[in-house]
Amino acid sequence: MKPVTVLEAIDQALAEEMAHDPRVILMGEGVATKRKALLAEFGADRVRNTPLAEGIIAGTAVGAAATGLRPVIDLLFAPFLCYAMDELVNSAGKLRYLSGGQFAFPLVAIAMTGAGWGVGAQHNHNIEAWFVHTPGLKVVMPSSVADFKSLLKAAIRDDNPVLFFVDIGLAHTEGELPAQEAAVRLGEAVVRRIGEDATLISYAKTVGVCERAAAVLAEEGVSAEVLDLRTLKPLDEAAVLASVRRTGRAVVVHEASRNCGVGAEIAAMLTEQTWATLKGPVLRVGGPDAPAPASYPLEQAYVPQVEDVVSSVRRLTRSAAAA
Amino acid sequence: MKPVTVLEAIDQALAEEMAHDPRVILMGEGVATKRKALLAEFGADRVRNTPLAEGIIAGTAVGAAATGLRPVIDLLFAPFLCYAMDELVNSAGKLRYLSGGQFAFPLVAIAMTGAGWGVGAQHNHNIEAWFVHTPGLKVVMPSSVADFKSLLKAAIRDDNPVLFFVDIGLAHTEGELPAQEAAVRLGEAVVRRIGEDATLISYAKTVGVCERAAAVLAEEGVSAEVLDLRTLKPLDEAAVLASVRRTGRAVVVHEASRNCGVGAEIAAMLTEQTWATLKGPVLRVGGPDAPAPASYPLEQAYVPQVEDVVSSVRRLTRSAAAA
Amino acid sequence: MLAEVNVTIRRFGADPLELLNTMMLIRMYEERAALLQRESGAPGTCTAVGQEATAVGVVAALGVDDLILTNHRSAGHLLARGASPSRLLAEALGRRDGYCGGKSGSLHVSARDLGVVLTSTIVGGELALATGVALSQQMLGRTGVVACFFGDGAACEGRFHESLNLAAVWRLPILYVCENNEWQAFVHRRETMLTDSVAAWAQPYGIDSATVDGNDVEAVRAAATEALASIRKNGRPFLLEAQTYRLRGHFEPDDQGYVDQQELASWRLRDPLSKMQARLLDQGIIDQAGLDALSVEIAQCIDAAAVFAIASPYPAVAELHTDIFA
Amino acid sequence: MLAEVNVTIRRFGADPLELLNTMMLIRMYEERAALLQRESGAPGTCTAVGQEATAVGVVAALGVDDLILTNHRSAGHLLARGASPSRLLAEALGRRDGYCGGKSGSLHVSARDLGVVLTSTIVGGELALATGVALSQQMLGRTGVVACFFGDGAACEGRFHESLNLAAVWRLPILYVCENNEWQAFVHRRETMLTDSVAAWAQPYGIDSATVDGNDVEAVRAAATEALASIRKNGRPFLLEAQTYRLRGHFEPDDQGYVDQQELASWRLRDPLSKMQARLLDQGIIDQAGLDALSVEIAQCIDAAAVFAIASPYPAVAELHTDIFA
Ligand SMILES: Cc1ncc(C[n+]2csc(CCOP(=O)(O)OP(=O)(O)O)c2C)c(N)n1
Ligand SMILES: Cc1ncc(C[n+]2csc(CCOP(=O)(O)OP(=O)(O)O)c2C)c(N)n1
Ligand SMILES: [Mg+2]
Ligand SMILES: [Mg+2]
Repeated sequence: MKPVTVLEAIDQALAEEMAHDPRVILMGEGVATKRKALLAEFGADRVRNTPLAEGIIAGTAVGAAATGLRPVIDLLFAPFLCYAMDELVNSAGKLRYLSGGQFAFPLVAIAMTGAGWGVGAQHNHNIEAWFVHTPGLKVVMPSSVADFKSLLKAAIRDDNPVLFFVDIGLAHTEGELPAQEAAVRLGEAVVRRIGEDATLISYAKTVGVCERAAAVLAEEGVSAEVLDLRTLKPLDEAAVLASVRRTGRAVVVHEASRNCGVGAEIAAMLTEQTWATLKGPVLRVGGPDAPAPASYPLEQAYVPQVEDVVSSVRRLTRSAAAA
Repeated sequence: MKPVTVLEAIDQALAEEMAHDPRVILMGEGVATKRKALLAEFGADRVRNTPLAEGIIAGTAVGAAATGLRPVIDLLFAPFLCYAMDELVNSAGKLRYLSGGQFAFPLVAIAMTGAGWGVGAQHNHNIEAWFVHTPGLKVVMPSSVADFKSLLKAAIRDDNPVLFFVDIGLAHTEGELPAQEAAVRLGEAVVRRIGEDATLISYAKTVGVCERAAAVLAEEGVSAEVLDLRTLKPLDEAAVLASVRRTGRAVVVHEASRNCGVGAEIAAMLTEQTWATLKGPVLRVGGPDAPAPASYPLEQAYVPQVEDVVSSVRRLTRSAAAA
Repeated sequence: MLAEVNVTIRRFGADPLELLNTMMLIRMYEERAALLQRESGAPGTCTAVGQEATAVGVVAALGVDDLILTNHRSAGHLLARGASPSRLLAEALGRRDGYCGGKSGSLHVSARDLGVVLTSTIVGGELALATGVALSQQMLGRTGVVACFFGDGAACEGRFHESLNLAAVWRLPILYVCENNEWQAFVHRRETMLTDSVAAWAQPYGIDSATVDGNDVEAVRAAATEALASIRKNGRPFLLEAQTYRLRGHFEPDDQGYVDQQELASWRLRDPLSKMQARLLDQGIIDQAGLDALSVEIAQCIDAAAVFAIASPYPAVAELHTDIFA
Repeated sequence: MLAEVNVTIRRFGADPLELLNTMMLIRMYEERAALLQRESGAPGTCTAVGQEATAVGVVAALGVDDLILTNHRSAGHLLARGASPSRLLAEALGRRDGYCGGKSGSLHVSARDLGVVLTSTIVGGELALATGVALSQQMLGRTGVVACFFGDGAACEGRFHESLNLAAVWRLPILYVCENNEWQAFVHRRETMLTDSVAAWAQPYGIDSATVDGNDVEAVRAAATEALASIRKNGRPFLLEAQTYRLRGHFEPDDQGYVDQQELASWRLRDPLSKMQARLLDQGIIDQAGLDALSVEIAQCIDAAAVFAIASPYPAVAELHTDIFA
């Protein structure tokens, strides 16, 4: 099969779900302009350009989701979610609960984030942890072309509000789609590389960083497992636990700031639950606690480096009782 | 000295800082109506009722802070910050950086949160971790009357944007103000109770929960130290590390959801940095990953209980190698 | 004896007594809710005493297929729509038999079966959600109009602008009902906008609007009926502004010490209940004895509701963890 | 040879040639920035080709004490204000000598010394910040007016409503400049509002407004001068809408495949540079030889800027951790 890019995989997922279910609609600033094929296939009623107002785009999606539609909204870049927080957090995340279960909110909000385009902190801010910390929302952040497609489809079929983050650095990467599509559910991590000595836990672009780190480590005789979380909420705790119980060492890697990030959660959870089998502290490699700069070399330096991951694993494997 | 409530301590801090510095102004929905004494003392120019629009209140504060004023804004309840996220996160938190240091944003945003008034998840959502995760912002969440006063004063004098959270459950509690006010800086934790066997780390209302838990533990012969973080960002890592290096056991307690909360960060940080001295995993006691219900008994059950803290410590002290 | 639990939408006939009756029910319900709050420390309640004519007038004009979005001051809209005072009060007290199982409390009561959907206590929340509800109506071929109640304060939030503009561009079937009650919590409306009429903000979006005396229930009903007809006929949203006044405080308890006493007194003279009672007495539709009997009857209903609500148990603690995900 | 680094505010005199000159500088700057972006993969640049008359006309009307807030399409405003093309281009390329040390890139360039403050690339950001900047001006007794440039798209964000309303109520000295260029990234303005004129949205707030041909630099300057006089005289904000057109794409590269070719062609005929050149030729203020010489001179300036920018080093990696807290 011809390789496709992440952006094409997203388009395919949208097209297939819109064909599958007439309640699925797509809204956003420019979706009808940029996704002409979808517009042609499904019409202006279901593929809607909107005014430039993220709050009402999200609010419209939330209201529509509760009353029979299954909206997908493209909010462009993650920092723009700041204009839609009330609708996503206070409405989509809470009104099922506060109403005693009267409503469900089957909707997907797509946004890009991460280093790669040199657009700076108002376009690039990895805020997925905010939504993991927030009740009632699911959070997906894939790393492979195939997952972008299958997880977006799963997100659209899910009956809950899902934040779907697209790592900018992956947008144009190409990959093969499997001939027979695997039906992936939200909340399932996947092992990208099998290993015995340490588990590298990551998601999105830094899964690749971990894979390269694992290759470096292999040359040193250290066998690192690479676990791609794919869904950040619900978290596949079972997969994380199973791997780390086996390897006894873990490094969590993501581009978002470490401080209260997903890595903090996983490190805390692992420490609580695998204490007896841990051979050293769970370590974290993450972005600095700084806004993302536009300047290209700075932006690249913002992202966790292979060397950081490698040296974290070395710290764990070289000293029996590290720290 | 006559005891004052937390709300009165806040008023005193505002009055003193407004008297101290004419650039300090107060804005918000109803601040001029509810804080009549301030209005009388400082006039309608400096104590400003606003239209009902959190985004522009915050935006006005950010713009004013960058150009010579030192605004304090009362955004009422933490979930309303959802309407002001762009201004707080994308502007106040990032425009110093993106401009290469051309601007500073000396402003304070006050908001209430936490169980106690039965107002439900759209008024009660402990989102302090969002801001800890966000670059460029400071976060304060005091527990004592004296700290509410001195930390608010410190926040107003700080040259950076500060989120100042008021735990609703503490609003009407009374306490003495010291005759000689201690000059507290942001970023300093305080030991509320000295202990040797375990460190209970907390902030806001659950500091009291920890103190009660420590009292229960004392009867069992376990000596628990209680550390009140007071400032969540910058975090007083030195104080946390010093205590836990001594006790070897730590439980982090807060009302916010555990998932990616401040407790996750502290647990991860402690594990990384005190691994060799830890006698068991750092444990967390936190609110459920659910919106806050209005129903009073449910709301009370949402808050970490003394018993949860006690049993976490017991888990650490009873089994030499816990888990 | 428990009051019956009503889950059917109230259908208003031509009888003006029904309008009065419903307003009296709302007034007594809210005064009881405020009292209970004072006595038992129940969760903070916002009443809309003085605004009953707006709630009843608009809801009386709605059809059973129409939907309602409301906010923190929702009791009038819900009761007018036929909500059971018992279940509503149970909800306000956080009890299991409340419309939301006690999780909402008084601030965000939805009652899906009554078509009262997605109540948000975030001011402006209802404006952001209404467009989506209306989009569903439009795309799924449902005929019901979406009535969105909001305050003059909500009109200051950016979502007002975004919502009206989108509704106009997409021709969404929304009846925006602005209850301009001159107060935004503790801030007088006058401090927040230069215009006296929120309706003036509708026209530039291409949205028709009207302003009505919000204390005259029959006038409100007539204006809402016309507005609904215009929406159905033209396929465009409409903004109806009801000029009224919040006679009690922002929430309970509130001594209203900050309220201009002359302004308050002048609006007390325009109390929508007295106005309608006088009119019906005048027209001979009811006499004083009839009115008294009505009062007693409604008071009994409210007593029964209070008994029901107080007797209703709190939800089990396990409920903390339900209804989070679908 | 490095181009000189200009940090002084440009003061426009009465000479219309200066207006033309500045427009030509902006045009050539932006075309070069787009070219560099294509060639060297520099960070995404948004140009405002076709809108130079608005930038220059408004900025020429400002005094040195006035302040400017701008957005993602800021090069025209900055250059008109006297920014150094060298430092601006260095910033666009993320270099150390840029106005923000390379951290901004092209999207959020502030130049405090020029009074261009708090540039935000969040659409609507400048509207939210302008009220605060104006409040400082008002409370600290500074006389400068705050010129806030924003697009027709930004006018759809809720902050537009909140900002205008607050500015009206607090009588803030803001000149709102809406550059209505018919596009909101990839969406035509027509799809987002029923009105053709954003100025129509100002009046209900109690804000005076005017609409001007945004492609006629002298008309813009005259309208802005009048608007500023009105603000200074009445102590109230003013909204000036410049009707113009985005001749290049949303960002670089953009094939504009989605643009109606007839519409584009009709606006190309109204190119603000050609218009002003024709006028000045017509009036005999300049001749073709003069124009050609001017072109060459400006091209040299831009060449020098490019040399400067490309020669400027990237910031040190340690800069990742500076300028976070004051
Ligand atoms: C976003 C937000 N800001 C503030 C509040 C607090 N609050 C609750 S009601 C209210 C006043 C609302 O005024 P208006 O919209 O006129 O409605 P009214 O209460 O007068 O019916 C305020 C400020 C809130 N619930 N949500
Ligand atoms: C909040 C937000 N939403 C979306 C974007 C992406 N974006 C950048 S420019 C733009 C179009 C802005 O249109 P307008 O305000 O008319 O300004 P113009 O670009 O036409 O000058 C968009 C959608 C953004 N930067 N910020
Ligand atoms: Mg009101
Ligand atoms: Mg535009």
